[in-house]
Amino acid sequence: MNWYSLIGVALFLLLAPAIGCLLSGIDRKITARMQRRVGPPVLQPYYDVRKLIEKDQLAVNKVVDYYVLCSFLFTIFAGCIFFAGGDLLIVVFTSTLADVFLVLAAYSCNSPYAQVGAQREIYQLMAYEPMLLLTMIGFYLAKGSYQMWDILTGSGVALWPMLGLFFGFLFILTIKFRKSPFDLSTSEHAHQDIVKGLTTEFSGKTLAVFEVSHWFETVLLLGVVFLFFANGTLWSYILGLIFAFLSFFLEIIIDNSFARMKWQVVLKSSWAVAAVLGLINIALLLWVL
Amino acid sequence: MGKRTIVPFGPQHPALPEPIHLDLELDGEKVVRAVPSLGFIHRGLEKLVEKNDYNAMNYIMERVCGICSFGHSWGYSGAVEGLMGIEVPERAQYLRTIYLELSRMHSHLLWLGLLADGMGFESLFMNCWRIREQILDIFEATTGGRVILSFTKVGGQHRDISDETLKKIADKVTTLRPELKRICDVFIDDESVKNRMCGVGKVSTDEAVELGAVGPTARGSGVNNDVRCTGVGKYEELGFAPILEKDGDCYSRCKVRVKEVFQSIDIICAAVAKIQAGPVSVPVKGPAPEGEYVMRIEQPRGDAFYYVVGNGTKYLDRARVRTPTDANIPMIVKVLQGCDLNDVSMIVLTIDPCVSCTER
Amino acid sequence: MSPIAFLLLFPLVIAILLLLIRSDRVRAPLVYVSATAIIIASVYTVCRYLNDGTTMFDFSWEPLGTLMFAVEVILCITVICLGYKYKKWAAPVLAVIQTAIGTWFELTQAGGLTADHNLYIDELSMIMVLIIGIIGSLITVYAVGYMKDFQAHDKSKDRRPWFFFVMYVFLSAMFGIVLSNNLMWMFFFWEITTFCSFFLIGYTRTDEAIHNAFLQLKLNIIGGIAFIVAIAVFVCDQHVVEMDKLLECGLSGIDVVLPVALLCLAGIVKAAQMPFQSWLLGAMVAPTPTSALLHSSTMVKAGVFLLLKLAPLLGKDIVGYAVMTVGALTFLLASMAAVSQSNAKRVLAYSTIANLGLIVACAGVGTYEAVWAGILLMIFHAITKSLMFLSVGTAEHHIGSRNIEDMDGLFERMPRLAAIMIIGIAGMFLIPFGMLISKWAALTTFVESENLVLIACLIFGSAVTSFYWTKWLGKLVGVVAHCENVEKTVHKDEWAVLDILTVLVIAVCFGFPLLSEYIVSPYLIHVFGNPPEAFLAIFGTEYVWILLAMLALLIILPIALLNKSKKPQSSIYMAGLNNGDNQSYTGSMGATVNVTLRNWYMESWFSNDRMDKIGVVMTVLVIVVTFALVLAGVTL
Amino acid sequence: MTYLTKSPWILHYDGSSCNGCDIEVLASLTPVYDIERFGIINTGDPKQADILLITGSVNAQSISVVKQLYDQMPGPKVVIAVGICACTGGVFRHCYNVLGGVDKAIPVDVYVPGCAARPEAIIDGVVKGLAILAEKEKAEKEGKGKAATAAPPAAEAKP
Amino acid sequence: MPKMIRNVLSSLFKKPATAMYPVKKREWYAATRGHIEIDQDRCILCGICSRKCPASAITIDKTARTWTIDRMACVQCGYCAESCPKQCLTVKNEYTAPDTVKVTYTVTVPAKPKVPTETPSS
Ligand code: SF4
Ligand code: SF4
Ligand code: SF4
Ligand code: SF4
Ligand code: SF4
Ligand code: SF4
Repeated sequence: MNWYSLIGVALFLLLAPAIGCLLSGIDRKITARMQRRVGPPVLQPYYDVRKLIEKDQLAVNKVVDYYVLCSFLFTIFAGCIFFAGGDLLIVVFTSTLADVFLVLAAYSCNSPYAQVGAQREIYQLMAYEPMLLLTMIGFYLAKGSYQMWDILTGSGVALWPMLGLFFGFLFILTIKFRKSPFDLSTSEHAHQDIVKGLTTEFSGKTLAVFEVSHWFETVLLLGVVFLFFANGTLWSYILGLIFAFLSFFLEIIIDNSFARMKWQVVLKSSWAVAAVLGLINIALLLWVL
Repeated sequence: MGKRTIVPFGPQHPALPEPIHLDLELDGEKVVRAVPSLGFIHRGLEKLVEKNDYNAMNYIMERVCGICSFGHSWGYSGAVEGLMGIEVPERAQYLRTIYLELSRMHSHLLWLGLLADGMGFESLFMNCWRIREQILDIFEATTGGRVILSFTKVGGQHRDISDETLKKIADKVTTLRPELKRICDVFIDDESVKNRMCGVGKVSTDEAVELGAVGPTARGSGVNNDVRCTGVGKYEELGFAPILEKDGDCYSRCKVRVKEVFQSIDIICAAVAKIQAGPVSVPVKGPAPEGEYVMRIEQPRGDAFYYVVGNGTKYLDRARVRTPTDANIPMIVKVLQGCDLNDVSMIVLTIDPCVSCTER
Repeated sequence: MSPIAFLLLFPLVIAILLLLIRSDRVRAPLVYVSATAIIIASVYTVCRYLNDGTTMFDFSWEPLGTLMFAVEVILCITVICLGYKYKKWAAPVLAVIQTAIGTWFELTQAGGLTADHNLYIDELSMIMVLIIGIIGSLITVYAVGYMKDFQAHDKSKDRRPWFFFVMYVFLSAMFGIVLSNNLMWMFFFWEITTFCSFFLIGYTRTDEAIHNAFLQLKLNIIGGIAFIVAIAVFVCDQHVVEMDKLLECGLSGIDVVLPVALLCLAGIVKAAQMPFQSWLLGAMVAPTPTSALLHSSTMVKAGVFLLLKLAPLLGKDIVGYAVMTVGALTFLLASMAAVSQSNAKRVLAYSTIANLGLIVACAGVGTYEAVWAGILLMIFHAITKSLMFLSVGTAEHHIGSRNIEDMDGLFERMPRLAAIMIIGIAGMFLIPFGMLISKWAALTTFVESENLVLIACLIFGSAVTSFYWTKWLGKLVGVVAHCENVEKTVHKDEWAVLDILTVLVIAVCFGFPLLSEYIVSPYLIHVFGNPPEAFLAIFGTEYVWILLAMLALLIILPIALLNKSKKPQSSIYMAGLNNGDNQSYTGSMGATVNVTLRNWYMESWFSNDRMDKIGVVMTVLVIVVTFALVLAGVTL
Repeated sequence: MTYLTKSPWILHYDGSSCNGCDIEVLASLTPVYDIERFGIINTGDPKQADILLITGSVNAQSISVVKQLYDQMPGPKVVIAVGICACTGGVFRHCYNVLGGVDKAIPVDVYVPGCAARPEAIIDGVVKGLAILAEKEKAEKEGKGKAATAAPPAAEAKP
Repeated sequence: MPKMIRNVLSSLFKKPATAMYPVKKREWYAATRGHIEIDQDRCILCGICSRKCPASAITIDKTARTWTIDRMACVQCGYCAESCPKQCLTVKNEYTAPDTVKVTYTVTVPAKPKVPTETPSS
């Protein structure tokens, strides 16, 4: 616990929902414009969440809320570890835990569509986790530490030695952001063969919590993108911020340019990416660079 | 491991625009069995012939379905005209042909949009429907309705469309061409779209014949059963040749429709060029004679079949429709077996069961 | 000396008593008392020797060698008779070969050979003593109630005395393995465990059970042959027969490399690594306490114990690479195979194989950090897996199935058991729990060791692991209305054992720094010298965070569970057709259709046959190549 | 201040319509009409919807479905009957199989006439529905305290 | 290269196609079928419109001399206008506004002094 950890955590807790919400609003606005529509106001996600909180609570059982809440807390927790400059592997494990809680929430409903959504969610978890871990290992090999703080302030830009991992990470970012072509388990926009998937039975506050934890997660993931550029200088931070935003923009473009893939493709492609881009890059880091 | 996931699919389901229900039996994500169930939109409108004279019945037959609305009124009016031995003026025939093709364009664009939506491709959906709006605009400007046109009546058309307007319509659809092409390229060439459709829901030519498929669904499997070849309307004068694809998968069914959109533009332009001045309707008087008559037209989704029985009064005895979906349902049931859950909406959409007319 | 002798002999005495007792009413208290005694004795033993580091015992008694030899011959003859009875020939033939080699060795080579120290105890064996003593005994307690139900279901002759006899002999033999310094002794106990599991697996005497029992015997005797040949080679060359001397030799020269390679092979067989994994899967036919015993605290643990013991000799050499590759491949492929299983015990079996693979890989890497991770994995695995097995056993007796798909709504039907299982599963792969921490340690050490194959196997394997555990977890948490509670009839002793193990799962998470500090680290420092800086950096500070995560979980959990808020309950979404009971809907033709939900098993991808086949081919290749290289005298 | 009016999510159900009104409902989501401007999302999941847009005259087989979807929506909620069929049954009102109007199955808050109801009318209808939503929210807030945890809010029928 | 990207990116910089209803009022086409209007001065309360209407939207009360249209039942087909012998019905291009109640529209047909009523041929 250093001073910077406390500041990082405080900033994350205060700013992440705001940034996440804004990003999500910008996403919807840009998406609308890409479809030649005017689209909702930028603050729409905020209105949505406020509305959801106002709604009556219609839960299918007593435990759903609890699981969603746990998922929410652990998502934040993962973010806090990250922005406190903590260990990247723990960040990954904690966010896996958060994801598992979400899946349990869906399972606990015992509802057909939620269940299929939950199945697909763990399927996605299986698809993206290797790449996520490889990225973190890459940071260690490139910058000599698993600690976010060391990577942030350490010299040398991680992007170059980790170029393959960077692209691999962008690839799974699509899954993490629940964007087409990989929005298998839920569906944010276009209609889904499994209704709302994972979130079918969530309503009111439960859904609000889910949305907000998605904001936190977005910020956390963009934080990882940022890390690829950081080398301790101010310029690198500015560049990192720009690229984090650009990568978010890229995800929006991808979202609008692809059909939703079948689950087989999701697993095959993300494992292939992890195996090819990820492992080769790790091999280079291990033995060449 | 005897247990299988059994999921109710519909009647309320975001991937289904209309209420149809399927008991889906899944093994993992594989569909083992799909048992359809209908009746959520059955209204029983054929019975309304007892209450409405054959002219009023036309307005009801238009509402067999709002998508193929124009075709239904043509089919029904055509059948009554046949029963009564009325010769419809040439110009009306051309107008009917033009409007049926416009309907086909709007219907196919609607369909392409839904297909895109079904595979989670929201931006493509939006684009299809944006273009479709321009055709609905033509409808509204010329007939007063966007989906229910009330344009055809027994004996011809309610109103004439001036040659100028027709020219404008032809120009309009021609200018849509490049925009359409850009959208349709995505359906034909995009990898992610192909990935969802190629090889999915395959039906061979023989199977399609055996299961009695009609319309683009059958043509996607290489079966030529386009009613437009049988002398209805003015298609023969316009040199119509049906579009066939042989692979029989979702992709070829999609391709058939994509090509038909362009073909419709050609037909409209050719018809506008050929149409002659003249009356658009003949006066219709008196009761419908005893007897029966069958009329077939090619709706956007295939062969629709109109059957009327007259009894010597202004009220018909019977007015029946057999619609394309009726004929295509056996194929859905067959093809769904063994597919993936995420293919269900693809298959259902490309075979395109619209239940509204099926259940009437 | 005395506590050691007590551990070795007391279970044996109890075993004989249990064989003689037929009455339930005597057996139960006897088991409770002796189990408690063994637990106390193991804890006492550890406390007694903890500060002394390695303690050697010069325990020798001439006739003992002969006695052991005689027992081996008797067992061999028994196998021949049984083989004749059931027309199974492979195992008897192998047994004869093994005994022949043993006899030849005993008669010609071992003659003047005496060991300076026959028994010893060091921190590693203390850990094993704790695992065997505590978990093994708890399983025997659990077996009392369980076997009562089992017998009630199974109408055949009551052979429970025999069952408990074998169980206790097993415990004794396990203590023998971990405490013997004399390789010949160790081999003897090694063989006893093989035969004990042979009898336990074949307990029900169904065709399947017999087949699997012989399969187990066949494969493990192959390991046994490797073991005895290893001893023979080593003794012929070095003229010593002690483990500590072997460890001192270092890997130089074929005469040491070959025995070590052979011992590793024996370890791999016992640890059910690919290509020998099939025996462990076959062992599933046995009553659940047997499975729990074989999987968690005994048998397979003997295999990994041997490998961890040999770890200092492994590392960056051919044998080391072979061991880590076999372990890593086993981890990956067994995890994948687990995906396609819906039988809870088979999932557990594959997961056991996978986790042992990880331990084996750690042993193969053979560095301070790797062995640290391996030992912790072993501890966590023993506790968590026994908990899982036993709870599956209880579930099976009350819901009538061991299929995961039938565990729908267990949360309502058997809430207490479901909670226990949830903790057990979470313990297998989620963050604040031990398995994940040691997996994490394994990952960092694999990265340190710059071995890409290991990294790849671990990363993909653990992704798959999350998949199959989560879907099981999902089955458990489903809340289905209108379920009857069926857990009223669970025996008290079953609950007691399950509760203790659950507490242990959680306790070791908190207690693991202590374990590491007082038992594991001293051993490692003693074997490897001081730990590397980087290692301390990772597992020093960050631990605080994990603890916090745990605390958060543990605090929120009860609060939320107690929060019985009266929210309006809504029916679940069934496309508008829910019949109102949340279980059925009005389907086609107006029929009432029950919704059933089933997980994905992805058989077309991860079918266990396919994974087994791939695994066998690859690992056989690795092993064959390794031996070829070792025999050719190649070194790295 | 209620946010309900800023983010009304709709559930569309075709209760035995002729498709005409349904495609107009869908059309109002598309670029030319773009009702997402009002924060509207077409969810397809009753649990997440605030407005039930229902078309068609509701036939015998649909009644239970309509009722169930309505019940599964958390309050405050608004029902908008889109199209003549949904209002009164239209040309189908004399058919043997139809109810003739959604209000015979569940309480309707706004009637959107038109056969087919055009997208402009649907937008107008939704805007009207928003005002009602705000009223209901207010009424519920005032009524809170005594009946906040009462039985499922199924009966919000207006007189 | 995914085919949609160009489209998506170019759309981003194009003007949205949105018509901005209701901020911008919409001009109706002359042909648009919106609602039915009656010229009650010409109506003779013959009831043909009522009988022909496929939706039974028109009711006529001869004693009270009222002509009523149920706006929420009329499907704007125009058949009444077509069949009215006095051509007193017209289809206007504005649609009936959505409402919270089912609106009906009633007119009282002024009595026509001395003119012998033309009985409708049946
Ligand atoms: S085939 Fe046609 S006529 Fe015969 S029963 Fe069926 S619907 Fe009626
Ligand atoms: S096929 Fe039938 S339901 Fe489908 S659009 Fe045509 S008429 Fe309507
Ligand atoms: S008419 Fe057709 S849709 Fe209607 S019930 Fe009969 S078979 Fe089914
Ligand atoms: S109101 Fe008209 S367009 Fe709408 S569903 Fe009814 S008949 Fe069809
Ligand atoms: S327009 Fe059609 S529905 Fe309306 S009143 Fe006239 S006849 Fe009836
Ligand atoms: S048909 Fe014309 S004249 Fe007769 S009642 Fe109707 S509006 Fe009046």
